[in-house]
Amino acid sequence: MSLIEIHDLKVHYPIRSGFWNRVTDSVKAVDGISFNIEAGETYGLVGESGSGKSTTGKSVVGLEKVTSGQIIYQGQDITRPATRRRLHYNQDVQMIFQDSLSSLNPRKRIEDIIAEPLRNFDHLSKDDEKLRVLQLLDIVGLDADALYKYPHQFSGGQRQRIGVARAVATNPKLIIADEPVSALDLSVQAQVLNFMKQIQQEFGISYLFISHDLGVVRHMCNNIAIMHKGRLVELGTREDIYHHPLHLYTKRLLAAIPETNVNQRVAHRATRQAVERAYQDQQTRYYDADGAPFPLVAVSPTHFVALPADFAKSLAHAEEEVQA
Amino acid sequence: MPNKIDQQSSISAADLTRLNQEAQSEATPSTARIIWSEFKADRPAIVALVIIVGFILFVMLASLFIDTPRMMETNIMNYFNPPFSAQDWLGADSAGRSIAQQLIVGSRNSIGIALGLTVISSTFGIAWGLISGYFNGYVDWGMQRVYDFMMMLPMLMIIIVLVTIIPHYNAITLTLIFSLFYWEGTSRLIRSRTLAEADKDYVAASITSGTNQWKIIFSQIMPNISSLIIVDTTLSFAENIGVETGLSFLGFGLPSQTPSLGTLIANANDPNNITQYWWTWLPAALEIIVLCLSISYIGQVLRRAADASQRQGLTS
Amino acid sequence: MWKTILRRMLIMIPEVIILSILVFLLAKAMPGDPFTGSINPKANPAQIAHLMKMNGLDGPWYSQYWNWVVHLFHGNLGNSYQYQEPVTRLIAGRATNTLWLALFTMLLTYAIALPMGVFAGRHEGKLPDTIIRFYTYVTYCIPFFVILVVGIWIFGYVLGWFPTTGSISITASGWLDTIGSRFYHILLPGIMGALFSTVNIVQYLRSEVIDAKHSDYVRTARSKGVPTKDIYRHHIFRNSLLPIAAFAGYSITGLLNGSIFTETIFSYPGMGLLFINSISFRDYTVITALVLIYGILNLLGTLLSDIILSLVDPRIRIQ
Amino acid sequence: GCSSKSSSSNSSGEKGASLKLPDHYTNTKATDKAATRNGTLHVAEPADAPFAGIGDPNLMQNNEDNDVFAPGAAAPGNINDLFIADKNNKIIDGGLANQRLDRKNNTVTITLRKGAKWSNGSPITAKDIEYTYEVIGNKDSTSQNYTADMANIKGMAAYHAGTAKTISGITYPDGETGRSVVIHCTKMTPAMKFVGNNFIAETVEPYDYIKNVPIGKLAASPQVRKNPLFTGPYKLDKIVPGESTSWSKNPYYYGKKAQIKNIVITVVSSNNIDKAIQSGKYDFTSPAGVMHGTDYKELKNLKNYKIVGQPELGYGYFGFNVGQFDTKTGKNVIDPNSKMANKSLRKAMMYAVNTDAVTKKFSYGMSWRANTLIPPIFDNYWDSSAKGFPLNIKKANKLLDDAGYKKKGKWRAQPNGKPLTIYFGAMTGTSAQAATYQDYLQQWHKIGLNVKFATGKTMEMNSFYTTLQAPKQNKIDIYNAAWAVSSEPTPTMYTETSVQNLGHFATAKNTQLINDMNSNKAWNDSYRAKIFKEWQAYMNEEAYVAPDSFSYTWAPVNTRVKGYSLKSSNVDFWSSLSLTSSSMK
Amino acid sequence: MATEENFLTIKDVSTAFKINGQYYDAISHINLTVHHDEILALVGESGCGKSTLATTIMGLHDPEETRISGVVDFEGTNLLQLDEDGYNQFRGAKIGMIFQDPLSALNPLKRVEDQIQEVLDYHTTLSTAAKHDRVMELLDQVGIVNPPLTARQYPHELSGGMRQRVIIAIAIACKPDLIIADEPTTALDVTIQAQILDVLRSIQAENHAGIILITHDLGVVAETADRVAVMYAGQIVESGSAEQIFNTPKHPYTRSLLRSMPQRNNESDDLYVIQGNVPSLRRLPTTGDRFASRIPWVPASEHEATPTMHEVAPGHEVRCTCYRNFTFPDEKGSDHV
Ligand SMILES: Nc1ncnc2c1ncn2[C@@H]1O[C@H](COP(=O)(O)OP(=O)(O)OP(=O)(O)O)[C@@H](O)[C@H]1O
Ligand SMILES: Nc1ncnc2c1ncn2[C@@H]1O[C@H](COP(=O)(O)OP(=O)(O)OP(=O)(O)O)[C@@H](O)[C@H]1O
Ligand SMILES: [Mg+2]
Ligand SMILES: [Mg+2]
Repeated sequence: MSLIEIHDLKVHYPIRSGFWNRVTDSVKAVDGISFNIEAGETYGLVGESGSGKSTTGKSVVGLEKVTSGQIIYQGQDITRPATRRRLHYNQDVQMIFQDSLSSLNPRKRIEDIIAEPLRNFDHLSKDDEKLRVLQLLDIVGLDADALYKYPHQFSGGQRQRIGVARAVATNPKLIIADEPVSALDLSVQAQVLNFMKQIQQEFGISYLFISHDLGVVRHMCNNIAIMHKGRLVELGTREDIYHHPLHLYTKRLLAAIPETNVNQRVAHRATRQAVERAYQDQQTRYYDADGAPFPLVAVSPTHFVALPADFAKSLAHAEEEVQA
Repeated sequence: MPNKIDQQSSISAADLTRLNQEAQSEATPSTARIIWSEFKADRPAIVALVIIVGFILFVMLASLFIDTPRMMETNIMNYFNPPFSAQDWLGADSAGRSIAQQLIVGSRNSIGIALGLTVISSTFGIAWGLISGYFNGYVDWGMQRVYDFMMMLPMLMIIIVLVTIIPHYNAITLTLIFSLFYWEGTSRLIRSRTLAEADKDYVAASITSGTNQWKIIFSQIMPNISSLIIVDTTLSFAENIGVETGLSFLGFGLPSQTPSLGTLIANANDPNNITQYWWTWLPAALEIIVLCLSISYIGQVLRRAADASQRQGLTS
Repeated sequence: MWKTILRRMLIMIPEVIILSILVFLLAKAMPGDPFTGSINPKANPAQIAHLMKMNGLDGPWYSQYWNWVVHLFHGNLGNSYQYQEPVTRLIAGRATNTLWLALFTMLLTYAIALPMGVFAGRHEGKLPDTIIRFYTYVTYCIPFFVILVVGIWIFGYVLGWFPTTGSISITASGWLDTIGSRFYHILLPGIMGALFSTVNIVQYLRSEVIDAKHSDYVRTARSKGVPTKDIYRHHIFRNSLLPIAAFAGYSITGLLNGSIFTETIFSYPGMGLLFINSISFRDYTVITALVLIYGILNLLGTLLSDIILSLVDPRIRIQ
Repeated sequence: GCSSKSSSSNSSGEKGASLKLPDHYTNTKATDKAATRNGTLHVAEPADAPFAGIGDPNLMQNNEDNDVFAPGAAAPGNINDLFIADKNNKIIDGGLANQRLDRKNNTVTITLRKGAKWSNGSPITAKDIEYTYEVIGNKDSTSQNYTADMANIKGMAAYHAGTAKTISGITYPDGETGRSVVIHCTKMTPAMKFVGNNFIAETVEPYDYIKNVPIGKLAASPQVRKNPLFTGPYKLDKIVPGESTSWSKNPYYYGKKAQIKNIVITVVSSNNIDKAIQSGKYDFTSPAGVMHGTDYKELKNLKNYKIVGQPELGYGYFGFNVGQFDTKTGKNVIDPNSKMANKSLRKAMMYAVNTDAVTKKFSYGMSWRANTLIPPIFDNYWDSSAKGFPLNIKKANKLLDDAGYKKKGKWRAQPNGKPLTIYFGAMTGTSAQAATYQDYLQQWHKIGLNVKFATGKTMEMNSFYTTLQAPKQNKIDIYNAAWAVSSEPTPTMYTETSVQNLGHFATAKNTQLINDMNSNKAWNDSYRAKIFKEWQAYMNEEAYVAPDSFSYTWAPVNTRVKGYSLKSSNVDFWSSLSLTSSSMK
Repeated sequence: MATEENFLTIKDVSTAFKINGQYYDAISHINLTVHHDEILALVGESGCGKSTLATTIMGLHDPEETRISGVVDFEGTNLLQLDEDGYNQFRGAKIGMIFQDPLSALNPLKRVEDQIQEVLDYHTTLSTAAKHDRVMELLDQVGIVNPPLTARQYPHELSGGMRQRVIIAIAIACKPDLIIADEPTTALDVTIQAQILDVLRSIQAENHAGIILITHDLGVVAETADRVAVMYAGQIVESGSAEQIFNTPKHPYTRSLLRSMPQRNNESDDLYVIQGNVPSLRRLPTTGDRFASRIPWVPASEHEATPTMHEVAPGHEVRCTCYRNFTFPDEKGSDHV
């Protein structure tokens, strides 16, 4: 059984207006996505800005009111706050935020920040709690003097690690990492990514790794989902996505990644422009009449794409031939 | 499961006290200390602080030695005694009552009203703003409608009407009447900051840490707008000292036997008093200005201190 | 946009209804009745009862309220006891006076505050800025009426430059003379009021200008090669004035509150003075009408502010 | 009360006042011709609020209106009056109309002078005399002048009740447009000889001019507000509502011709009145305007102003609440068990107040201790020998001791041993008044009485009277108030049936005395005077109501003004005035 | 490609900021040249002084808060000697600048057309109609689909990519010789980023402009730049052609950066992490190699006392001598650790 199963998740933000605050319209931030998260694996969620990645992540961790659909954890639907409370859900599912500064309360000391989930879930004695915090600091590579300092006294990388320490404090099974490194410099980013991988191995944590940086995602994730307009357009292993992308949108994303190989940049630019042109021309084939992605169909046990079944098959076929 | 963490870290219970001590030595100074050092760095601020604290203490203590009903007795013989005379070094008013004594008791009353008003209205305004800002949706909507309604009320008029309705009103009822209206400014300020604050990720982090909503509002968000609260409260206090003066001037202030800065300043209503009997109103007016300026100045210092503590990346 | 304004007006209805009930009850709760004060040796209780009845003052409060509302919809706010004439006519006469004064004060306030705020913001930290800030602090701390009282005393009585009572000289004839005389009468209270009410605007504008100075779009403008004075003209002023423009509606509230003091001190027969007189005469109908009118004016003020804001700020669109 | 008549007294010195004010200003300077042609007389009306602006003597309700429309009458307070009176307020011939009383037939005949005209030139007719009664007595009228005494006119009660369309008791011997009316009464009283009585109305209403306005709406009509008509030497040119009125000569005036081209009367806040005078903006304050002692202090030394004044038609007094008004019988009844029913207590309280000292300090001689309840301006009736209540703490204490008010701790208790707290009701006024009231409390504390302000503070005028006028109340035990009397001094407010009898005292003796004042015997003046003096002595003895103070009505008069005289023989107050220079001194 | 004519020469430029009354160098002794028809990329970690250099060239610093020395020779004029009016002849006309945050860089109260036209107002004598035409032309040039519509809109009505295009239109309105683009794509999606970079390149080709492209994304640099200058702690530590920098990086910092990038083939490996932190402005070492503290295994003798630039190949310069024998600790045994 999967750790978490997401069924047809929808999050629509009502647009209210007027004096009576009535719902006049809605933003379909997430519009019916389903996937499972297995224990110990890392899932990447990729897509352009506004595609609904953060909303998905927040729904899974319980920060967002879900419009419809289910999130099944231990056989129960945790979209209801009462269920989450009863299961101590957030003890097992935690989150790392993009902006390390804003995610740490600037008026709280590091000790209080890291101990917050412990106080709510574990109810340790004062000394045990302090010990646990010190151990956590140790694990994320910070000195004990950090204990009574405030977040602004740390660098971005250190802060992000404090955020990680808080997320792992309760020994969670799943951590939602919403763009954890996109605000960081390269070398600091490397530091945090390494570190996340390391604790994953040590604790057997699953990640839902949200990012728009395909380079980072490739580095981190075994399974990747591509999101567009609130839906998934393609889902598969790293191999499936990077080497056999089927959906045009995925191809376009991949083509847009800047290439560090200087020698081939002219060629790369040409491919990208070709893909872009193709994307502009063939929109109608890859999206339904409303311009929304189709439902996912399987092209292999691990690989799904949001296309009409026959079209998907033929594409997969063509792909194989090219590979061959 | 906790053992997983134990396994991963070399730190054990034995190290606890040592590490804790290490951490203490590196601890960041508290906000109070920062504010104090900010004061120390600013001479005029110290002066303002000394003026305010000294003055309030003096007024509170000295007024204990004054028999107010006795002081407010008409003394026909001292009618408009000029200042610097033997009995009344600040002179006497049209009923022969000592201005100096009235100033002391009046200051106590006015400061008392200001304090009471500030405490009540700020507490209410802060709570209102926090709750309204944190819970969006119908709670906020409803609270906003109430707020709009209160804003629509012509405050001064309603206060005057209330004052005429209430039969045995005194400093306390007056404070309560003012409190009905004075929370509005604070609540709007706090609400807008809370809205911004509630959007920040640390609130989301607290939610995912399982902290309950009220605790998030009052122990996570509130400390973050504390500088705003401190500054706003200080400035309201400065403003509130003069709050009853207007009413007294129009003749709807405290009862005549309860001296206040307002009733003293209201002496200026009679143009004859302006120059001829200047001592009946000028000291009170000057006092208000000095108090208000000093407190505003302190407010500025607090604002600066608050900013400094928020200065990012600077290990203070 | 018109639809939104209309909807906003509809929203105001429940507020106005609650307000009307509130003020009606408040007026009822006031001690004393309007006739007893001016007892005539010849009046008898039957006559007073008769007068009460004629003015709809008998019966339970809700029926009195209902009478009042019904009359209201016929544009009839009742009669003033003190002035023995319809409240609508009485207030109409006073409202023009208050309006003249308030409008003039407001114009003057902005005429003083805008340059001051911009100047202080532009020369942040320099001597003129310090002086302006000192001025705002001091005026902030001096009770409003003290300024007025000292002002009328110096300029009205000692120097005799300005009239000290009334809204117009009775000897004024011809429209030019009339306007001149009216203006002469509001000059001193207007100036005094304006000097006082600049405080908030100056401080607000100053910090807006300082913010704008450091904003990214100003940096963009500089990198376009726009000369400094034009940057102030086209970018900083405009953007800083925007929130101030929205102040205009809200400042109605302040002006109305202030009018109570100004008019009392200058014996200027406007709505503020009328209110104070009516309170001591227990002139319910007038009190009720005035509180209601001031409340509605406040409401219109906020509406006005919103409209202004939506007109000048493209980011806020009323669809 | 607004139709009080300015009245006689040659000099005001010997009325008990410590300070003697002249009642006229003798200005021997020549009247400047230019000033007469172009001059404008500026009159200040001290008031706390804009005036209401009702230009009709029967509808106006306050002194301010009376003052700002004053130049429409020959003398202040006489707007559209029919009669003139001698110094004792007795009606004499020579006014707009003459009155004849016929005691045999119980009729009063009023005959207008020939050629009398309104300020718009239209003639004054018999109907105009009658219309006054309609305006006052109409059931929808806003006038407050209708009293029970008026029912003495036949048919008046029916008209007032609305059952009759006309007043049957008033007839026109030579038609409505003629010059005389005959009023048929049920009985005749001596008060009818005097101006200011309650039986015969004394004004005319411009019937033709206002006949189309329902009487109930008259007070709000432009005929009364914008362009009211007058019978006096000046006519109204313009009115700025609430602020000022401006006047010019009335060519149709029957009497002495006006001498000044323009008169402007402007309301000035009472607070600022002395500054306004000091800055030389006004010629004088309204002759009947309220001026305080402190103003006198500020103004008395001005070189370009002379202070002119005469004793006021009124007095300040203390009242005690001793009973209730029985609404069923319509009578006041004394409750012998009430707190203030003890005469010794009342008198002790009166002996304890130091009115002499207070008036001296706070009013600078502009008011002085009153000795009776009849103001000294009524020469014939005022008992100058009455002692009143001079300060005498010893006597006060003795009175209380003898009556059994024993000290229990700090305060005296009632004779029955119960604690005694007395509530003092006083109206909010100037700061000097506040100090005075405070002083009274202190004086009473000195004799061991626990006296407190009712409601804890001074009261707004309206709440003060509302509280007192309740048929039965226990909030106020003793109160201080002022009373303006009419030019006919019968103390009708103290009758058994009067609602203005705020302390609700009613004794057989009092009723008897007041009835005697207007009995048939009282047509004899000396008998009437005797009764008045008896009544004054009785009141001082019982002290249900006790005198507090008398005051001057006074005004500063600019030295360019000529002919200013408050003498009651000066029936041409306004037309006697002239200016000696066209600019203010 | 690049003509040899270098129209911008930056010589020995230092900019110091006043902090608590003292001046601290944010960039020190920068030397750079920019040619026509080339894109010079400036890379480095956050806070290393990239933006400071850009704004120094533009003269946007508050003279009371900064101290600037050196020479910025732009087509024969030393910009640093100009007064405000003199500078305005260059800004917008000969030098255009593109900023990072496309929302806040546009005046929220002015229509797009007015904001673009403002440059033309000050630097051209075109008629109103001609200006309007030019605005349309510019919007079209930066790839806006419906210029007349966009011209009438306000910034908040546009998407991030569109806003950035508008800013580019402003920067190129007067066909400047030099365009400084300070992180023009950081706030944007990868797909939009690619489009914006394409626009920049095409504009450069049309105008023969020189572009200084500031970014911290090595991918962007590799795709776009002709020449690259790597900055560390206020200094340029390596410069050369894109091929030189990416194929044969010399300086330890450059090499570290490249190594910490997630690469196609190192998914399972740990990424390289540079030890320590970038020193803050106030703690910059005043002598010696500023990067030394972050490669502690390199003995001090390998560093220069006052590091200078060394030409290692034509056009390829490296600061300090430490690059010569530099290896990463895990590359060659553990003797350095
Ligand atoms: N509270 C909200 N109310 C209304 N709309 C919202 C809200 N939060 C997000 N949205 C909208 O939902 C959509 C998805 O937002 P989401 O934050 O999930 O996108 P994202 O993929 O995380 O984008 P980014 O890469 O910019 O973070 C967007 O169009 C956004 O505008
Ligand atoms: N106005 C200023 N006053 C003081 N210090 C400043 C100022 N502007 C920049 N700095 C400091 O100068 C250094 C260089 O800043 P700069 O903005 O040039 O860096 P950057 O390389 O552009 O960084 P980023 O990639 O984050 O934009 C930083 O340490 C910064 O804190
Ligand atoms: Mg997101
Ligand atoms: Mg930068």
